[in-house]
Amino acid sequence: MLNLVALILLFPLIGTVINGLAGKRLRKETVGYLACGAIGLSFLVSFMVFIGLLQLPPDERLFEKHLFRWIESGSFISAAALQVDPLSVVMILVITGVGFLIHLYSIGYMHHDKGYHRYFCYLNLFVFSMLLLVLSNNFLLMFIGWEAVGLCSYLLIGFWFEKKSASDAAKKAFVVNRVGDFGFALGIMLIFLTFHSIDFTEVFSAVSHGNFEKGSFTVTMITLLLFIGATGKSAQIPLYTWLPDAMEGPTPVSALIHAATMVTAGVYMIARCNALYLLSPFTMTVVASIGVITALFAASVGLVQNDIKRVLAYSTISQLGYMFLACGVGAFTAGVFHLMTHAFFKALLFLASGSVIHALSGEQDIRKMGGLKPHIPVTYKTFLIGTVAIAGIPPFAGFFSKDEILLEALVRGNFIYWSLGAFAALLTAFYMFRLLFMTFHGECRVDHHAMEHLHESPKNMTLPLVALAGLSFVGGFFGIPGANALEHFLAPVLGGHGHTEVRGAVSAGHHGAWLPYLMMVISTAIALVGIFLAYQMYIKKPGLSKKLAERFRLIHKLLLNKYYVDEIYDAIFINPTKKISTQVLWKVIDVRMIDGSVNGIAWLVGRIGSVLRHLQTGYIRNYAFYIVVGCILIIVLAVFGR
Amino acid sequence: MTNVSIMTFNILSILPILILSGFGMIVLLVDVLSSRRLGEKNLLAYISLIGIILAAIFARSPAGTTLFSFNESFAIDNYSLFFNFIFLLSTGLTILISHSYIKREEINHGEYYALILFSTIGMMLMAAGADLLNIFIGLEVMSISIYILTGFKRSKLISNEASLKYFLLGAFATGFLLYGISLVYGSTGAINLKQIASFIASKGGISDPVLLMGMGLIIIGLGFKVASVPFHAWVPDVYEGAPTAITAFMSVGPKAAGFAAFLRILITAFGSAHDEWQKIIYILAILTMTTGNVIAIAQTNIKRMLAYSSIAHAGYLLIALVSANDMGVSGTLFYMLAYTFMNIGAFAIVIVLSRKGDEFIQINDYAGLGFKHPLLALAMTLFMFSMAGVPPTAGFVGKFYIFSAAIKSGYIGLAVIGVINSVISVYYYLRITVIMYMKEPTREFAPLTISPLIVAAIAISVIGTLHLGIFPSKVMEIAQQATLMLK
Amino acid sequence: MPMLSLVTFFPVIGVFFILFMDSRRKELVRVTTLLVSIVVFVLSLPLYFNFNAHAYEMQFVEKLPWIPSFGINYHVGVDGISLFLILLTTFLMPISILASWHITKHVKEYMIAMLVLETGMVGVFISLDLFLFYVFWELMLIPMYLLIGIWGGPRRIYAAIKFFLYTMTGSVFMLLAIIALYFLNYRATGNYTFNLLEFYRLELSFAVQFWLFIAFALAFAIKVPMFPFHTWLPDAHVEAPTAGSVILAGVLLKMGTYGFVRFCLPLFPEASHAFIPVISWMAIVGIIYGALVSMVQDDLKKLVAYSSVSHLGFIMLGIFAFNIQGIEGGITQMINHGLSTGALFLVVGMLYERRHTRMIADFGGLTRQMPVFATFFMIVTLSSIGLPGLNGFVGEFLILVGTFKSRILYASIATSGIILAAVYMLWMFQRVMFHEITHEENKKLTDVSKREFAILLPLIIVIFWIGIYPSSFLRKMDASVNHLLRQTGEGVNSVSRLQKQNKQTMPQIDIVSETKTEWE
Amino acid sequence: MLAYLFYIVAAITVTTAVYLIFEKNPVFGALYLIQTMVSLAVLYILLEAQFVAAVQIIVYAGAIMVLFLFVIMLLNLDIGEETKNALPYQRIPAILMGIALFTIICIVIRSKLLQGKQDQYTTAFVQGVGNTKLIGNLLFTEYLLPFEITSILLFVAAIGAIMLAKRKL
Amino acid sequence: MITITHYLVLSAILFTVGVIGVLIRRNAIIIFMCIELMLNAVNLSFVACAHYLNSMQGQLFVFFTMTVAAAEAAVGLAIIVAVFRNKETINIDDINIMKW
Repeated sequence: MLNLVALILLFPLIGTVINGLAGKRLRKETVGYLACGAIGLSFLVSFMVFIGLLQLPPDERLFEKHLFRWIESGSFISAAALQVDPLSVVMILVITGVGFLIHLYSIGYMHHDKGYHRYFCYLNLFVFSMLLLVLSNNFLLMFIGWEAVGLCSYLLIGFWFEKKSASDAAKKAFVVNRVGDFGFALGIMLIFLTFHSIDFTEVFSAVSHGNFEKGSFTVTMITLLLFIGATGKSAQIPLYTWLPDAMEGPTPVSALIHAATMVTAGVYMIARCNALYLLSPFTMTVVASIGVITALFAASVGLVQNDIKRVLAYSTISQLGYMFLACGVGAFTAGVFHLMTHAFFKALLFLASGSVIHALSGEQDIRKMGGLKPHIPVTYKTFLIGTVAIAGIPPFAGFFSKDEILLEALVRGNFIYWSLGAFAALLTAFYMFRLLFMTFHGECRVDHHAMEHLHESPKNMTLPLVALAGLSFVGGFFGIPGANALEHFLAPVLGGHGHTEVRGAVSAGHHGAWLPYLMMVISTAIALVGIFLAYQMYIKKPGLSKKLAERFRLIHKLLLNKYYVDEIYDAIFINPTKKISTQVLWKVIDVRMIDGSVNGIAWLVGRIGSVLRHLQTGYIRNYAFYIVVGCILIIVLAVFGR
Repeated sequence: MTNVSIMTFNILSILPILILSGFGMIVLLVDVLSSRRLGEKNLLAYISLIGIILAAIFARSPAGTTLFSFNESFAIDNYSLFFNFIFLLSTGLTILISHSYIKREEINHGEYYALILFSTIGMMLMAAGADLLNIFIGLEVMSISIYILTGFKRSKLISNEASLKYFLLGAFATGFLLYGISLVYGSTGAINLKQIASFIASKGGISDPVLLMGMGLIIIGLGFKVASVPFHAWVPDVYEGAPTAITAFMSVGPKAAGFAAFLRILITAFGSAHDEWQKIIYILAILTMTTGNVIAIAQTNIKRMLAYSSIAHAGYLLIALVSANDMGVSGTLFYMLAYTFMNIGAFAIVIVLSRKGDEFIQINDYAGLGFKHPLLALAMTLFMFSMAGVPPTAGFVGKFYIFSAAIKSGYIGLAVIGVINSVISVYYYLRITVIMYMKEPTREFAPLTISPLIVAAIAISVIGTLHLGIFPSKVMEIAQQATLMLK
Repeated sequence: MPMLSLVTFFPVIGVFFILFMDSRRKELVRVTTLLVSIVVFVLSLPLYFNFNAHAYEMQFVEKLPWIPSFGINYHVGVDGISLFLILLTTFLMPISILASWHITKHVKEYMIAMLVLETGMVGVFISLDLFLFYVFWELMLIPMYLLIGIWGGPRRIYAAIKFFLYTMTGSVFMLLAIIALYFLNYRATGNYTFNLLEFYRLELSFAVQFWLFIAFALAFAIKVPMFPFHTWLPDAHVEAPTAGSVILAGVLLKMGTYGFVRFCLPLFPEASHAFIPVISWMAIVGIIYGALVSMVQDDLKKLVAYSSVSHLGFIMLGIFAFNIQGIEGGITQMINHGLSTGALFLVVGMLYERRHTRMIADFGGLTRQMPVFATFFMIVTLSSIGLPGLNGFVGEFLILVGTFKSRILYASIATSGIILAAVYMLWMFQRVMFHEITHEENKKLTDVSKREFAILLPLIIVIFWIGIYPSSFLRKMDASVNHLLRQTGEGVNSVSRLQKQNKQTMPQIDIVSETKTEWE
Repeated sequence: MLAYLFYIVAAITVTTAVYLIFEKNPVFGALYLIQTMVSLAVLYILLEAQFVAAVQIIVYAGAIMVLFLFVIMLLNLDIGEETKNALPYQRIPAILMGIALFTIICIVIRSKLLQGKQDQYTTAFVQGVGNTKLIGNLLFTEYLLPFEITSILLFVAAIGAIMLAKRKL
Repeated sequence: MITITHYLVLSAILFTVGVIGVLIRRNAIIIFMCIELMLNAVNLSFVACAHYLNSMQGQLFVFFTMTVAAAEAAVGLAIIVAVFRNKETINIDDINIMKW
């Protein structure tokens, strides 16, 4: 069954090709169902692969499928080969599963769009790329997937290319990702230089053979470079700026790419390279610190945003920060666990918000919403589940995963991580419920024009919502303390570094076995406090937020403008570069200096020519004079020149 | 009378000269006898051509080897034979391109052909002369003929002026040459090149300043003939003023003859004093090519431009002279031959495009030629690229040869200056093609009346330029054999 | 079967046919030329299939005496390095001719120039005799010069002359160096020859290598063009007709990089090693500088032209990494750049044909009108950016790996070029293809015609092919590149010693005493 | 005695030569040149070159200079012919150059001289045969070729003179 | 004792005077005469050398020089006449259409 793994990739590819080449001529239904079917089949095969993997003994759950030799140059070999192990299986299940639901949702959501076939072509391509990313067995192939998802992200963000903001956002996403890729690519090269191979198995086995001492410079460099890549793709500080803008794309795209799957690629990569990362405590500290700071930072921006999708975007950044925090403290399983649950509830939230936007004919500003609860009940309910999940209320998915991260941060990291993380959790609960309240509760601020068209979404849109809501509800149980199904499953990959050991250590004594339970309580309490504050501010005393905003005008403005990071980047990097390129490099160095000197020499020679030609006066006596002068010189040279 | 040496007289060795002079007379006679009746005077051109062909047939060593006759003052060796071939070729081509030109310009006199033939005699004497006297006489025969030919359009002031300039300066330079010869004679007691050489060898090199000065003055005299800076000043004016066909002839024949004598004198007579004269020629070479090229850029008249280009080419040839090795000599021969084809070809096209009284010799008059007369333009392009030294043309192989010679002797600096110059030259040669192909025509091209003779001349030039560029091997071998004889 | 000669000179045979055609029958001339070029391409295919990938020796060798008195032979052959450049040339030629269908002025002359150009280009890549090489090298200048000068844009004359003079300037010094090699070889072996393979065996002192390297490198660096010798390129590209730009970018620029691989490295291994920092820094500056300047261009062709400076910087960097990845990457990237930049010029040309402007500001929102075109354009853009899965990535990544292996710093800086590539290409793409249509004229644009489709499709196929299955290319060059490395590698050990020497005294070439022959 | 003769004749020669270049009237100039040539003929006799001396007077001073005078007369040049002077600034440098040239030549000549091979034609030998006869012998034996070529030269000159100067062809 | 040096110095003086004359005079005929003066100087040098070398070649050379001078004179004067016909002057400073 494992041999079928190539099919997982093949189906979406076929979907892409057919829709890409012939989609224009196909009927809309055909296009949509073709795309969905491709992903559905992919999901089925993924599941079969999963079953196949389960049938193997835990230690042998690694399957490689060699397809063909890709790049071979001297000792540099990168094959097109796939690798199935528990980690990738989890990923492909999430990708194809969530992907399928989102495809389904898109059929309804994008129904009226002119670029229907283009959309599904891109979407299938994205799934293909993402699967390639997680299934590849070496860094370079992974890099293909890595860049290809970036490309799809670019294409999909810029899907409505006629909107300037959309195409700008697309370009920004691609470029910022490229900055990250720069690190990733260098990382791969350094890996090749260090290990003489870029195959996962070979690299990690070299590591596990203990050829490298902990904290060695090379490994630190490798991991840091890879982490730069991860910050790009997973929107961490300082490369997160593209993600909020990416909301210009269609909402299902935001759900699939910019929430559920692609942005988690960085986490996946770090988890994949856990063996390397564990060798470099310094990098781990960096990862954890960036993670927690991002979590807090994004959450704080999320507090004041008014665009429904932007709030979700910042929340995504924040949640990704959690995952990095987990990885950074060594709790890779917790990271992957959160990755999974986050995929469920964030996809849900986005799709639900999409449903809201759909209902309001494209309105995204939450200040123009409110009181929608009765009009779109299914959306509301599912949105509520998602919100609760992300806020961390037991027993929803987000609770377990986030709680575990916070616990690990405290146990394996330090108090600061925990407290920052916890504070971010508080903010998360607050802004998510602010979003919920402002959208669905309170008075209705929708303009009457949109009101007329207000309707609940069709079945094919609500069905995925419900399904995802279900997943958000049950998703947490895969990693519930005690059962630890996920943890055990992932153990061969994330290995002894997983958190069983920690649990063991914990239960063995430092803090006592009560700690996890205490933490659960504290987490829940934090979430509740957040919800309460939101309730107070947006339901009970609707004016309070404005007052607070005026009171802390500076901070509010700072947050509202996202700390002016975009502006700062513009001022520091983009504008000077453009200006220097135009004014100095091109106009001065190129045109004036280099070309100027080239033309100058030509001009000079011509000039000398036109000056010298006047020696040719036309007077015989002058000519004779030249002869005499030449004569004297030659005689002098001949006779005395020795 | 026993003490008078027996002359080594070999009439066969001067057979080409005799043939040419005979045909020169015949032309004159026919001209006189047939003066009014023949009208077109086509016959004269054909007679001259027959003479040239006959001379070419007989221009070979009777014994097949080197032959010195006339008391060792006249050398029939491969060297002089090669040059003879160049002279005859350039003369032949000149007659081909002259035919229609002189008719159009109404200077269609029999003397024209005769003088060309006589000047060829002078050139042959220069190339074959093994003593200074023969070289001097040859030079004068050649020069005086060309003074006259330059002034042949006697009703045109421009032609008179050119002739006067050329004549006065030429005579002036002759003074220096003669003075040089007299000093060389005074300090060696000989005018025969070999005797001079053996005298110098017996002294173990030149130490006598008088001899050095004599050598320097000879360099001046010949430098004038080959248009080396600073003795070049006559060239542009004379080239511009002379009848175009004669300009073509002048830029090739006398220059080749000058180099023939130059090489023979410097290498045969002063070969062991190479170090003494190389530095002079070195400087002359640099000055000549640079001045020629740089000023050529500023020209707008195509004849003047070609004149400066001719100066520049003299500079390249001087490079070969400096290197003074076997390659330098054979390179000179090859280059001269190549230059004959491409330069006469270019002038032929100038002639084709000009009309009476309206010579169209401004470069801008060529605008739009490229697609109006594609074949002519193509030929002109070929000649221009050849002069610029772009493969696969004769000019490239020639330059390659000359720079090889320079590098072989270690004159890398000179070679570098040479190639920089050839880049500069590309600019103005290219400008012709630019104007022909890339500018819109500014004038109407009247339907050209092209005589078959000039077409033949252009065709020969094209074929020669290409053949020497693509299959230079045979000619190179001959040129290489020629060099063995000099020393 | 003299395969190589057939490929090289078949276009000339075609020229003879066309020469005798009535210049008013334009369609006939075009079709004939296209057929000729296709035949040439087909003729060149056996080179690929019959090429023995395991041998580093020259294959399909032909050797005939040409100018025996100079030891010059018509000596041609192919190895894994030149093979693909020949194929690239013959492949791009039919495409370029097809892309020249809109030329209506002097069609016959145009087509003749194209065919002569093809002969020259193929000749450069197959020559194993330095004299022959130089002849082809210069020969190909003439038709290109005419193409730019006659069928070019408004400033065509300036551009054409600049192109010619720039290239000529570099190459004349190479000519001198070739001659010097000839005599040095004679001094060492007593053989008068221009045979490259014999020159390979020559052991030159460092000082000699130093100067000869400079002479060769100057010619090639101008051709590449490396910063700061690049300024002819934007002008030439902007003014050249579309097909001219394609050939120029696709093939002519490769001659510079090819020259480095074929001549500079194996002939002067020690000097090449000593020059690694110089060349590498020039390449790096070129990468960054080209990208930055490209970014702010408002003319599409200029933008692509400057991007070439950047791309070729990568190639140079790879070649001077002196390891198999770097050089194979460099060669692959030569092909890639030929394909993707060639395709970019074609795309720009199609826009120009429709709108008669190349200003980015005159476009915008074209995707709506020309979806198929947009797809092609997008793929080509991405290929140029070096997106994995497309051709550009393979070369670029190998180059970077190679460079990284030898000099981490260089690779690190150069890698930032791939960021910038994304910036300028995507920004351009966005401004041309995205947004609303702001110019009325653009609303009337038509999508690609059948002919244009036929032009672009082969390129796109190859772009994907190399990206997905580069082994079919890399495998053929392995043996040759390994051999090249062996040739240059011998110098590596002594290079540090030599560099030390180099620091103490500026090398003085001593050809004078080394080659001076007295008049005998 | 001969030395005095030399000095006197030399002085005359130089003086007339200098007069030539400063004389306004071309007719007088020609006469000065004739005088110079005649003086030179005297010197030739001092140098035992009787034939050359004779030819100098007959051909040079006689024929050639008469031709000059003839042309001067023909053109009927007035003395003010040289009024236009486009290059007044060249006068002084020209004279300086001439002096420099002379100085250099003198320096050269002062060094060593006449290391050349002595030939057989000693004074005694020449007197034995006779200068003219000897020259005649040589002209028709060793120097036959240039002698014959000279005929072409003169022929060319004749043609040329007619071509260029004849009023109507 | 009159040595060859005396003759050669005299020859040099005459030559130089001729050169100066060419450089400073403007009448074409006078310039031509100055050239003749130079040739005469050379002849003197030839004859003197021949005398002191006991050689005849110098005298022969002078013979040829004179012939050449005669030919040049014929042609040169003809040219001057031709110029005068068209230009009505033989002041060479006026004969200056072609330049640069």
